[in-house]
Amino acid sequence: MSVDTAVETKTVFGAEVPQPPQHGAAGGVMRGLNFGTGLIGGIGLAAVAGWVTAILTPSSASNASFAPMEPTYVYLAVLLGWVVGFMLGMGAFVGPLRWVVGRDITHADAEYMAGKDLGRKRYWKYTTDHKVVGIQYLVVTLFILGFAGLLAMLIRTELGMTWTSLFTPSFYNSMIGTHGIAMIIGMIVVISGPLGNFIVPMMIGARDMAYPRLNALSVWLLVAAVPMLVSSMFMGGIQDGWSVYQPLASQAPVGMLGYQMTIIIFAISTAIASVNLMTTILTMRAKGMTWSRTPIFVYGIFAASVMGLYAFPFFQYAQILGLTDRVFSTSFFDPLNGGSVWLYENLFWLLGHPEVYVILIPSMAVALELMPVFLRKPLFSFNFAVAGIVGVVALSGLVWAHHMYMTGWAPAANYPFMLSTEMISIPVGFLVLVAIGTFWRGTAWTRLPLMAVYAVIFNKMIGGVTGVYLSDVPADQYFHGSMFVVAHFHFMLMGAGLFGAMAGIAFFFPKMTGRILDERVGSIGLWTAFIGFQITFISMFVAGLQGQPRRVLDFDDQFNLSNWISTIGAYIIGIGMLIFLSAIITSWRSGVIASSNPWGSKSLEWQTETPVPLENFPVLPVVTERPYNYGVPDPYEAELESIDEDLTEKAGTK
Amino acid sequence: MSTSTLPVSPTTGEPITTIARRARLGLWLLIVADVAGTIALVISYSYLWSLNVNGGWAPPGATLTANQTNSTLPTTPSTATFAVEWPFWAILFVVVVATALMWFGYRSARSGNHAGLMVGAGLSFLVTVAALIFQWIQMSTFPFDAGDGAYASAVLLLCASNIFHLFLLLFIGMGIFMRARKGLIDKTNWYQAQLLSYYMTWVCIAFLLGAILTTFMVESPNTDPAIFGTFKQQ
Amino acid sequence: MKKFLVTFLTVLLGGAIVAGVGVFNAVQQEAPPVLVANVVGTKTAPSGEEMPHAELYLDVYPNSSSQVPQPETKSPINNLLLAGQPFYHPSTSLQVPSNSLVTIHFRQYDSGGQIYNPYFSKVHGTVDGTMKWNGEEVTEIKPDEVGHTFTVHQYPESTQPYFFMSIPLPMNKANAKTDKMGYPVDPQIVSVTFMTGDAGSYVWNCEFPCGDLYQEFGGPMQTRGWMAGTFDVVDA
Amino acid sequence: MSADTLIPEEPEAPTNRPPSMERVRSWLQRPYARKILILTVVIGFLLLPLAWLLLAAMNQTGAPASEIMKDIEQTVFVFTLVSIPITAFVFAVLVYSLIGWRQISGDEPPMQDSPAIRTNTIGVILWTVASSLLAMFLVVWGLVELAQITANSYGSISADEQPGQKSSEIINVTGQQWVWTFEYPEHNGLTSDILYLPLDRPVYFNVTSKDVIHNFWAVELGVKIDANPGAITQTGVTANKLGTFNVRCAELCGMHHAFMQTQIQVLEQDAFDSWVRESGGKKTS
Repeated sequence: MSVDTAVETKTVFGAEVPQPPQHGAAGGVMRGLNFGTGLIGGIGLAAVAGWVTAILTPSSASNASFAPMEPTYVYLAVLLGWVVGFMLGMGAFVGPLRWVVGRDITHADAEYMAGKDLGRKRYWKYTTDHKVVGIQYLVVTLFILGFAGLLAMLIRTELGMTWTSLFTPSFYNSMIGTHGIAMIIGMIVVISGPLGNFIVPMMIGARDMAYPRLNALSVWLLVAAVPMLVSSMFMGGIQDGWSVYQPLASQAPVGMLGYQMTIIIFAISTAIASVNLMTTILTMRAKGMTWSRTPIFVYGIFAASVMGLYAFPFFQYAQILGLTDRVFSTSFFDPLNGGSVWLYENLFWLLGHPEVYVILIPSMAVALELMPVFLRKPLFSFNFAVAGIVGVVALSGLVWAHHMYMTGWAPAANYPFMLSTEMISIPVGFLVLVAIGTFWRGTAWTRLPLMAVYAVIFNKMIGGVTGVYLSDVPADQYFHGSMFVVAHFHFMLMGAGLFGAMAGIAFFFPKMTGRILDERVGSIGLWTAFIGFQITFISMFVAGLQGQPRRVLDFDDQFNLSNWISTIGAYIIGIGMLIFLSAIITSWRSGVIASSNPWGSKSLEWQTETPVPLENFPVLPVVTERPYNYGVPDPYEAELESIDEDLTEKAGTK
Repeated sequence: MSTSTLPVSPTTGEPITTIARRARLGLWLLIVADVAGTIALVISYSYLWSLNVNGGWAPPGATLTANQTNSTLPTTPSTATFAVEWPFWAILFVVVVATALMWFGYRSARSGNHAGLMVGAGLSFLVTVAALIFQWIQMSTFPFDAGDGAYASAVLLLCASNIFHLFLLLFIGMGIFMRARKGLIDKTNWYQAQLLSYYMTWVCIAFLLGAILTTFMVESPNTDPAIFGTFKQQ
Repeated sequence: MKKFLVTFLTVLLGGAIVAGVGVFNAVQQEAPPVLVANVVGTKTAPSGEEMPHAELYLDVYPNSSSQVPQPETKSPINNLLLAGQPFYHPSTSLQVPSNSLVTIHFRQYDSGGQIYNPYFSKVHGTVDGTMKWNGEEVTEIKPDEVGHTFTVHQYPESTQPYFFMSIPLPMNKANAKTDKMGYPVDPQIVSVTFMTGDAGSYVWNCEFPCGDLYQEFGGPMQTRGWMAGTFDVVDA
Repeated sequence: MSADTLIPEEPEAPTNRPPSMERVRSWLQRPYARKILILTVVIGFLLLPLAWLLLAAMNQTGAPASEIMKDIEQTVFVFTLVSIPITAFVFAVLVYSLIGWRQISGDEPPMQDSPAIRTNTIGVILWTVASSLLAMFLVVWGLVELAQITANSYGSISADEQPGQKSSEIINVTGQQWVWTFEYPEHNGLTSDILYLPLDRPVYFNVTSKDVIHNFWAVELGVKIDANPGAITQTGVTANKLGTFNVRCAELCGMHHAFMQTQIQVLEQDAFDSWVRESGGKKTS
């Protein structure tokens, strides 16, 4: 050994561990940093960067099409300054810099950063404990979904009040774009963020995630990304839908930079989170937890991470190219100078379709995970559930161009893409089969989480069947770009995705907060939202069938009725969601204290005490049986076996 | 040496081999994400090359004649020429040298040759700096600007991606060197040097992809694209 | 009961936030005040029928200055981002009477150039298909001398009559005499007369690329109050 | 009431039936199996009107005006019929799970577990085969219809039927923020803001855009194709119904996207010719 000084040691989980030299108090510079310093750093650096750029940019600077460049440069500098300053203020760069200079983190440092003995303050810091990160994710996600939901209400108000128009078309377009992308971001993280971080390590019997500091990085990058999206609303907005097709996006006001920066940062956050979750799942499962003993929820999160990992870079690069088009006058998407609009569409949808499954698969996995608990029987055909998830992941990367049937980019490619798209209904069908089989003859303990699962399966069926129309090129020739598409993907992303997330949050609420989610208020909220959901989107299907294009703020009289009903439904959803939110808030503050295993579940995360201790398991558990070991012997099986025996006997006697 | 126990992580108490295994997996996964991003660039380059929309993939030094363009549009066709291709290969060579040095350093660390590690990591760092400078010189001396059509855009972004990779390598390489100097990388704890070697190998491949694209996919195969905004072919 | 009170308050608060944000934005984004074409008498239609005649005056400025008023808007960000961009004045929310002859008089102070689509350098949808340009009756102008266009097109309602009208506004030449603010002393005077049918709502915008960003069709081109607006035909 | 825990009556003594039939029969004798099957049929019949309701909504402004649109509606109809059984079955299980099998509520986890069905080979095989067959059917149907529609539009027309033949008409469709213009190159470059089509004659559309992406959607004709800047896309249709139809833009194209609409007038050949003459176009054919 090259270190000749006496090495201090510390007892970590019963082992004597040599420690690197401690520099000052544990935590070092991180002691002084929290969300407040992050905000100060972010806003401060943003202001300075914007001010310097404004001084350096000549006011006459303009690009080839006479657009004044000063607002662009200044806004971009402000956004970059915000991200760097915020992460600096949070202390995200402390770890890497300490690594470079060779001052390794000691056990005391690590414990400080995991939030030991910090009380509530740890939620406002760059805390590495996966449970804190999970709660942070939950709160951030609720904010994002609330913001996007607010825009949804405004959009439906505009569409429902056919006799008057509230907003200008530009602002309306900017609302639909921001609503879309905010919902997508929120829905992507709503399960893999809070539940993936909080629950998965406990579910597999680990003490923390594989890379605790990357975990903190991913959540705070998300926190840094979202304000940029909100700020773009005030800079002219994203007037191009959530997909911001080029070259229309090149015509949008400077607010487009907010979108592009948000996606670039969010994609980094997602990649880091995916790597972290995948590594955790692959390497840190408890002793004895073989793949057939791993709960299905872990598979779901793993699958979502796989898809997020390979798909998001395409989206990120599409936005980087769009950003350089805007700022440096490159011409990737400018068809005047050799750019191609189809290039953008391809890059975008290379993300776009896997991303749908990034939202859906965790939600289905949550449903499958909690069904055995409430039906008190094992998951039906575990292998098929796994096969379904694997099949979806395998096909997800091969179907992107079904969003581009009508673009004319390659008419001959419609045939293979139609084939692959319709093939995906087979693995998705496996998941439905598993759900059906688990319901089969189960004694339903009809608590709120299970009821949400019923809603998920119901919506998933409608969304799936309508998806079949859209996957078919001839039918898509009518439905593409119409309200039918909007209704379809809301059934998938909201009906299946968001209700699945509600199921998951309600189910894991006792473990995460130590209190039971109020059954009564929560159910009222859930069912109100569910009914409103059906009203809204079934009448939106009708509008689409009648031929209403999507993303329009004014339409023919013949669509009035369906839009009006749709808007009423949307208000009902809004009320239902607010009721559900109030259930979360009141239960979190003053709900019934939960026992450590209120659902009587057999999986690992419920076997540790609530509130969960810092290291989850004082002694790492050993798994000895398959998951979902519920159930009693089946009386009918005995009957069938006796029939078989009779028959063999008969055959033998003949 | 034989008496010393297996080194363990100071924070979690796990054996360093476990940590190394985990870190390797994480690196491979991060490389997957990086590969996807690089493939996005490759797709962009080859897609624009194959389409030559509106004749905007750089026509080498020539401008379109009046009847070849849509005269109603306020646009000046690109006059860019193609970049010289050998610097791409030269920079690739420099990066390969840096990678080889890093591999040498890492192998030395594994076999307990501390001096070899210092030499490998240090020289690799210096060569990476050289590659960065070369890349910067190449980027700033292209015979075109970012605004000169699709070819110019695609090539410049490939170079920008290279520069981004080189900056990452510099940061990590500096860390490896400093840590090697402090004795934090040695015969029993060499995985971080290994990770950098792996990552540098991938960066070489990324550079290679860029060099292949810019060498073998220059003149667009589509010689009569549609003229923007009209129903005419060029 | 307390938790239901909290629930009720949450819903109320949520509704209030939505309503508040909605009203705030609706006010922020409010369209410019409506400019009504007043009936000034009757006029003979080509069919020989006597119809009510209304008139409207619109100016097109290349940018705002102390000499000409600002575009009507309540959105500060629009004012910031669109400073120095061309706009229609006094308003872009127009209202004309139904089943009458309407004459719009334009004064065009802006320069111009080549239009993308020569279709819009022709006059469409007016009485006789002509317009009066500096006292002269024309049916089209040169595609490379267009300053702006005034193109009214269909609103997506099938219950109202189809209406399409497009008028090119010629540009001011670069060597035109200008005053000290840079505006032409003799702007291009164009007047057109067209016949309106039954009541209906339409939109109009300029089809000459006079904005910024891609294809010069961003910014003012996509902002009501600048180069686009509404066009309502109402029963008198 | 827990009907399922009752063992059904003694099965009849097996006679000459094959063993698998015996198993199926025994399965069918279970009370829940029959009830679910009945429920499936009931729900299926309840859903059946959807097949016509969907078409009714699609035809709200009138019956299809082209062969393509008819094919599309046929596809929608068939797909609805095909998906009803499987949807009905899933819904039946959901409903029966809530009302049929014993259910409990309460704050404590239930004391008694349900039967531990880990898998059911026959069920799984049945489901897999059925869903694969269904998917196969959908794919094959889709491919055939797509080939047919493509044949009816530009794509796979044989050389002697290519545009330029007397029987056909070429129309250049230009999307531009936020107006459609239609050029008739065979008629002296005649241009119009309303799309006039001759009845019962194939029409070929060359579609492009002068700025951003639009989508040319002739609603009642079932034609939809993107208008891409820098590229020409092609499609076609034969209108077989007189009347006024709609063109809507189906791709967000900026502020007045909602207003980028115009009319289609399908005219008799005579009326079409006289329109061409009156508008200054030369009749070349």
